[in-house]
Amino acid sequence: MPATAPPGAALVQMTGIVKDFTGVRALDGVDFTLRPGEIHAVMGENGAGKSTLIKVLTGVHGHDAGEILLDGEPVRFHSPKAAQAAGISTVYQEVNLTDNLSVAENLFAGREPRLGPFINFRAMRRKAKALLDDIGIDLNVAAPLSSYSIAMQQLVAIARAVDIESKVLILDEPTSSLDRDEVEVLLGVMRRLAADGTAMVFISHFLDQVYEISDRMTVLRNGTLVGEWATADLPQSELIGHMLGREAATLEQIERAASAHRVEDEEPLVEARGLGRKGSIAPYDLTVRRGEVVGLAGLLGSGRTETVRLIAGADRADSGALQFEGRRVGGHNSRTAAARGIAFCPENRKTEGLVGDLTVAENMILAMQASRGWARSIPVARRDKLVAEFIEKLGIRPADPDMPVKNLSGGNQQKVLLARWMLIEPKLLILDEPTRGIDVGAKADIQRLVAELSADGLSVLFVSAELDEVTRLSDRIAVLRDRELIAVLESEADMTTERIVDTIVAGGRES
Amino acid sequence: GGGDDSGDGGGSGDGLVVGFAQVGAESAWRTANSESVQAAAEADDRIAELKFVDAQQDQEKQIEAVRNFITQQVDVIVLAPVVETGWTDVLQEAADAGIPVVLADRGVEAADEDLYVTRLGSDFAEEGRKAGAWAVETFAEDPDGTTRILELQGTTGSAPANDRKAGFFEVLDAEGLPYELVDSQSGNFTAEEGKAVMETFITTHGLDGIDLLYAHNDEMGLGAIQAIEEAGYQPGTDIQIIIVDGSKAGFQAGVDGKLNYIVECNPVFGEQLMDVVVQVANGEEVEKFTPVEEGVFDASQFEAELPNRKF
Amino acid sequence: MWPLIILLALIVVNIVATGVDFIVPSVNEDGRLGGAFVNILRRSAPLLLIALGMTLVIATKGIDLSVGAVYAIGAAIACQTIIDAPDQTAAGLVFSAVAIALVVTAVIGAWNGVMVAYFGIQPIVATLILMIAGRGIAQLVTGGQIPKVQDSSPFTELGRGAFLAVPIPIWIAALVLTALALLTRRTALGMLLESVGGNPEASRLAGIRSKGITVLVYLVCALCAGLAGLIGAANLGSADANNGGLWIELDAILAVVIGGTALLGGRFFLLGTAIGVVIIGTLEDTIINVGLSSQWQFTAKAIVVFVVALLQSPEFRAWILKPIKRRPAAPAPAPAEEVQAK
Amino acid sequence: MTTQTLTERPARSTLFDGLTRYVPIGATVALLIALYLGGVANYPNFDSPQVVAKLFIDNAPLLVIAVGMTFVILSGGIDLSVGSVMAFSTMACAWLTVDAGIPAPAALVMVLAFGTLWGLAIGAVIHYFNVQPFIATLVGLFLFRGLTLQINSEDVSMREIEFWQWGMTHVDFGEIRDGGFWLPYLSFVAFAVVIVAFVTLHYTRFGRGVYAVGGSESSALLMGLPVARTKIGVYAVSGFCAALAGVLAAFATKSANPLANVGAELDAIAAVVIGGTLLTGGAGFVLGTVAGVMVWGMLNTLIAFQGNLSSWWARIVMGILLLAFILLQRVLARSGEKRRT
Ligand SMILES: Nc1ncnc2c1ncn2[C@@H]1O[C@H](COP(=O)(O)OP(=O)(O)OP(=O)(O)O)[C@@H](O)[C@H]1O
Ligand SMILES: Nc1ncnc2c1ncn2[C@@H]1O[C@H](COP(=O)(O)OP(=O)(O)OP(=O)(O)O)[C@@H](O)[C@H]1O
Ligand SMILES: [Mg+2]
Ligand SMILES: [Mg+2]
Repeated sequence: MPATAPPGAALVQMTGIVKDFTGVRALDGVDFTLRPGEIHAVMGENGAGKSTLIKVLTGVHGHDAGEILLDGEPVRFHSPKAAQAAGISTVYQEVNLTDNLSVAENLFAGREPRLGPFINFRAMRRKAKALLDDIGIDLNVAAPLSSYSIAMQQLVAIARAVDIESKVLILDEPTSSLDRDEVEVLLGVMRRLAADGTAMVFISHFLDQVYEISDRMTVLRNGTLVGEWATADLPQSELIGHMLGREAATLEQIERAASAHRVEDEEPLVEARGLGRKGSIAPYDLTVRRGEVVGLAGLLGSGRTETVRLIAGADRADSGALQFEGRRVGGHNSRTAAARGIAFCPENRKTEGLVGDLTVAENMILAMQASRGWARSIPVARRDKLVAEFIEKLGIRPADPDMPVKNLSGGNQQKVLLARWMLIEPKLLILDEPTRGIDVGAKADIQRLVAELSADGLSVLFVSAELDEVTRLSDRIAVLRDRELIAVLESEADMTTERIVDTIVAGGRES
Repeated sequence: GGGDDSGDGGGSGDGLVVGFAQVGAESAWRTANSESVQAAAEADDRIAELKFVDAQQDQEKQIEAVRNFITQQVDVIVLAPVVETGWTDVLQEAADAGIPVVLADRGVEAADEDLYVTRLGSDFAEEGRKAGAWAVETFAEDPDGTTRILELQGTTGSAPANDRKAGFFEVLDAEGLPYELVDSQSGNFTAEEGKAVMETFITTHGLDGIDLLYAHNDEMGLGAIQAIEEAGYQPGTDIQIIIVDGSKAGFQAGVDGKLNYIVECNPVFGEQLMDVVVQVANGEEVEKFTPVEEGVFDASQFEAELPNRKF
Repeated sequence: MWPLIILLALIVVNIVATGVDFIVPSVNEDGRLGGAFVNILRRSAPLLLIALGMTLVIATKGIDLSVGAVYAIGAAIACQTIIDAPDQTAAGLVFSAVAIALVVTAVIGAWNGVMVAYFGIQPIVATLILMIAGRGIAQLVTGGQIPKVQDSSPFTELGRGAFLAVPIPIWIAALVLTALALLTRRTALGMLLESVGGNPEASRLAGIRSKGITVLVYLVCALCAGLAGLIGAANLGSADANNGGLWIELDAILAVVIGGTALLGGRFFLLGTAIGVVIIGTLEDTIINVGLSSQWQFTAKAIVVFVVALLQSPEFRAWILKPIKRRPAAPAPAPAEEVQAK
Repeated sequence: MTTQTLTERPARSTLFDGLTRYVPIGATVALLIALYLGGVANYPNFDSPQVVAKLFIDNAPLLVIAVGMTFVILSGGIDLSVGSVMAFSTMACAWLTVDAGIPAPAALVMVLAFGTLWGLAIGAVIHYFNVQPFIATLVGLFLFRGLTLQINSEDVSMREIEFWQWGMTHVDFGEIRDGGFWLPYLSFVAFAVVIVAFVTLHYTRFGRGVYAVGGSESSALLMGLPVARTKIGVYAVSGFCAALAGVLAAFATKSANPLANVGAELDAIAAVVIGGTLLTGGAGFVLGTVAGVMVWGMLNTLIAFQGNLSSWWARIVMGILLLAFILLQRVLARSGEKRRT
């Protein structure tokens, strides 16, 4: 382990950091101190500047003012490589790996075990296997990374960062698409590293995780520093108050809107019969009624994404049939699905969701425009009104419809994607991990929005790694395991986190 | 197994198999040349088959074509080299394989003389000289003293462009004609660029006071003529024009009085070539250089010659 | 903005070399506008047409190498049709010759588009096929000859004529530019194109007919190339299947990129492309005007392109300005290391 | 639940995972063999081993630039300057040895150094100034064609200089007249380039870095890979290869021609892409490029053996063969590749 500075002295000291992007001041005189051996959470709403702070520290962005000290020495890294060489290892917010290379190569890129000048692939695969075993995932390390889901890729990225021996480990929303079990493992690894003396920066919108693991927290709001507290001294409600700049009372748990109306009476909107796709998901039956919220639960890789993609027309089913509004659907694809009123908000916003170069407004109206055809462009006034309305409703910041969407913070990008699909006023809204990387306030807003929409008769099919969210919002829950739909939980009593976990375990035993 | 050599000469009993590595199809002249050779081979009983490969103006492709002929064991190889140098090895390979080589059109460097049997073609420098001689004669008593000349060169670096330029000015210098080369640019042997360059010449230098336009081929010359007409001048009258090649279109322009002198560069030598090929195949003595019959034509001859033009 | 500055600089160089006549249009006897700059515009019309089509293709992250060959095919078909007819001056004949040429080139474009969109072949390879075969097809049409249309045929008006004193090629190019600009900016087509180019998978999931759009774009590009071929052929009164539009694809791509459209797809700028085309056209004249020999053509082009490319790069400008702006000894971060979340 | 295996493992063979990326190159090779057999069945003397050997004689320079191009394309870039750099290098060889009288080995080293430096320079411009590779290297295309013409606008012979004889020295395998074949030294140089490139791309950090940068440049940067070095490096490799190809061309013809290799960059790109490398970067193999060059040469050989095609039919047939090839390759690759989600 690298030697650490004397206790109490700062390992990383950032003072008065200012970072301007064209038109936006992302950081405005922010101070940040990381002490040896501590786990330090950086908290804030979407767009508060957390990721930017990390990127300034690690040399991705240069800063316009301020000073960075590492071990008391002033530093200014010119590239992440330099930061890495100085002992700062980072997992950035979006999965930043190269998915054309194999898992093992991603884990060891730039530091491959070598024999003379040549890479020793055998040793690399062995070490990769061991490393992944260590954090409890079992992958084919020789397979291209692209064959794994975004969650898997996130785990690989974490494994890579953890394995790089460093005095500072930075994790920017590492858990956004992980299941609770993976999160547990990650937290375990973090504790172990902390015990070994590694200082860590942890960014997450999951408050319970933050409270479970962190020693101190720094709160940012709108690019400015709100303050720094020891975790133990700052109650959750106060933290939220600091983050949002308003009272936390609004954030009470949302009542299940489902109880307000009896969905059983409604006619089915979607009926999948024996729908399946070879090598991806076993044939399944699934019904979604009007106004109903159906959640999909399962472990990573259990086939939730595949299940909804078939209904959304993103993939072609090779068996079974789909009925929509009582009529059999033929020639199902993304375009016809959207025309019928099926909206699909995919899980990977970077590759499947947004068009980075287009503006916020353009990204929002994309689906709506697509369904109207190119010739009938949406009148500017109408478009501006709709866009403004959703920027307001979802709290997208900065509230600038003309900003390229790639310049938005992760959470705000997610909101743009949601807005795109809400805009077309669909009959069925399919959400795959809709709240990834979204801050507490906005998450509550979105959940409320889903509840409201379903009360108005919209059906929702959604996938989330957070079982709490699934149980809270759903009228029924479909449980998947091993690329098979094994159960549909209907009764109030069944819809608890424990029941779901039990079903998954039992489902495996029975089959 | 490569023991099957039955192809040897493609059945030498009923005629020769000839491989013809042509430069490309870059101009009407070249196409006329290819067609002439192909037609002559077709019509000739002594030739069983003509293997024709178009190298698209690329020496590497042409060398490859010659090697392919060697592998196919043709009886005679006809090569119209893209450039003069760089043929030693492949010609040596042909010699080693016992296949005689005849050059058509352009030549190769002198040091390789032993590696081919004969060359049949035009002498570009001579064409330049012919053009120069007419210029000297026509402008011997130019009223304003110096002859002001515009030149439209062929593709920069190509043998015809280099030689036609060199031959022309060689004569002008030798005869002591007082002249000024006002501008000289490449028109890449195409009408399109010839016209564009001429337009720019006109806007830059004007045409008043310019005596002569020397275009390295018809196409450029015809393009230039259009540019001159569009600028409101009379080609052939306001400015004297010499072109090299002598296609139908060129002669037609001459008949219309739009140009003054044509130096012929004759592509239609297929029959002449076949005779040479047969002689070579039979091991007869042939001259090292057989010139293609070519003439020069001035305004008085255009009308009469036009019907004889084959391309 | 930078391309515009370069263009102005080139114009200034020309004015210094040849006087203000360079830019001021003159009026010919027959009432047509002439003069150096008008000539440049007129000559640039075919390149502009092709570059406009290319802009759209590039916006979808594609590329079309076959435009030069399509140019030759368009020219060959029109000229051959006309000279095969008994009366070359008949307006109906010219009209149908043009129509045939345009239909054929449109079909070729659709073919390219289908190869790219439906067969999933990389655009550069898909269009390479026609780049190779296309000139062969054009030569086949003309039988290897260079068909020459009578000067009296109305066909030549397309290239040489004038309407309201302005040369017809300029009209056509301006019209197509306006039409495409309206089509892409007044309808949603432009945005959908940029979306397909920026992220094809996301576009598909958003319900965009990306395949149809791709085919359309290649079709338009080939149509533009065919039209360019017609203008070129009409200007000369002949069609050279082998050399017509040779390497024009490189100039077209160059113009597109000078105009600010990235080859990686996404945002496109039709007007920028137009400026890029005029820069290239002016450059060729500049070389002659400042009295450089033919050998200089390539070198001068290289230098100008290099300067444009550098000036367009914010990183380069920052680097050049750095010593002026800030003097402190502290090493500023190398600008290129900034990651714009791409 | 224990943390034994948190994730579910789909039933999917690991063997298959590893093999999918070899499908395009497998298809290329299979079709290449089919082309060859087609030639043997139709033309006399096509079965002569020299037909295959010839692919590596005439295409040795193309192979070398295509290998350099493979590096660049894998990294997500493109290098349009190779044809001109190659012609310039040949001309420089002639100029240095014939006109300036510099000893040929020294000239050779200078030319190779020049190619590498040019690559470094343009790579730096591309990386640090974020200039699009297409444009930056297009500058090279124009610049070196211009400079070549300025050195000499005519072709120059180097035959008088002993050194340039080396490249075409034969190595005979068996008796040529009955079933043997020969290869010149320069083919072996090309083979050596392929081997070095293969090892570099697959077994060194630089090589893997090329794939990583091609996969996602911003990710590679965030992973702390030496992106600058890699990006500049690939252009240096390509520049070196182009200069080397120029030297090989000097060996092959002992002459320099200012108009040589016009369009060679497109041939190289075509060969690389036919060999299964994606133009978008990150996926492909240098051995695929070898296959691509062989396909290119084989198509030309077939047309030459056919021998009765006029200029235009030759082009059209070339286009049709290429089309058939690419479509078949695509069909084979598609049926081999499992659609991922
Ligand atoms: N490259 C960029 N160009 C312009 N603006 C940017 C850029 N990157 C970030 N920003 C802006 O900087 C601000 C801070 O973004 P940052 O990514 O740091 O937020 P964050 O706190 O990480 O949010 P989240 O929780 O959503 O990830 C945002 O307003 C964002 O729009
Ligand atoms: N353990 C694993 N081994 C191999 N491949 C896996 C594994 N886990 C996931 N995958 C791959 O990841 C891809 C995504 O799986 P899928 O999207 O069905 O998971 P999911 O249930 O939606 O989970 P999530 O979206 O939360 O990751 C699948 O194509 C599958 O091949
Ligand atoms: Mg963030
Ligand atoms: Mg999923």
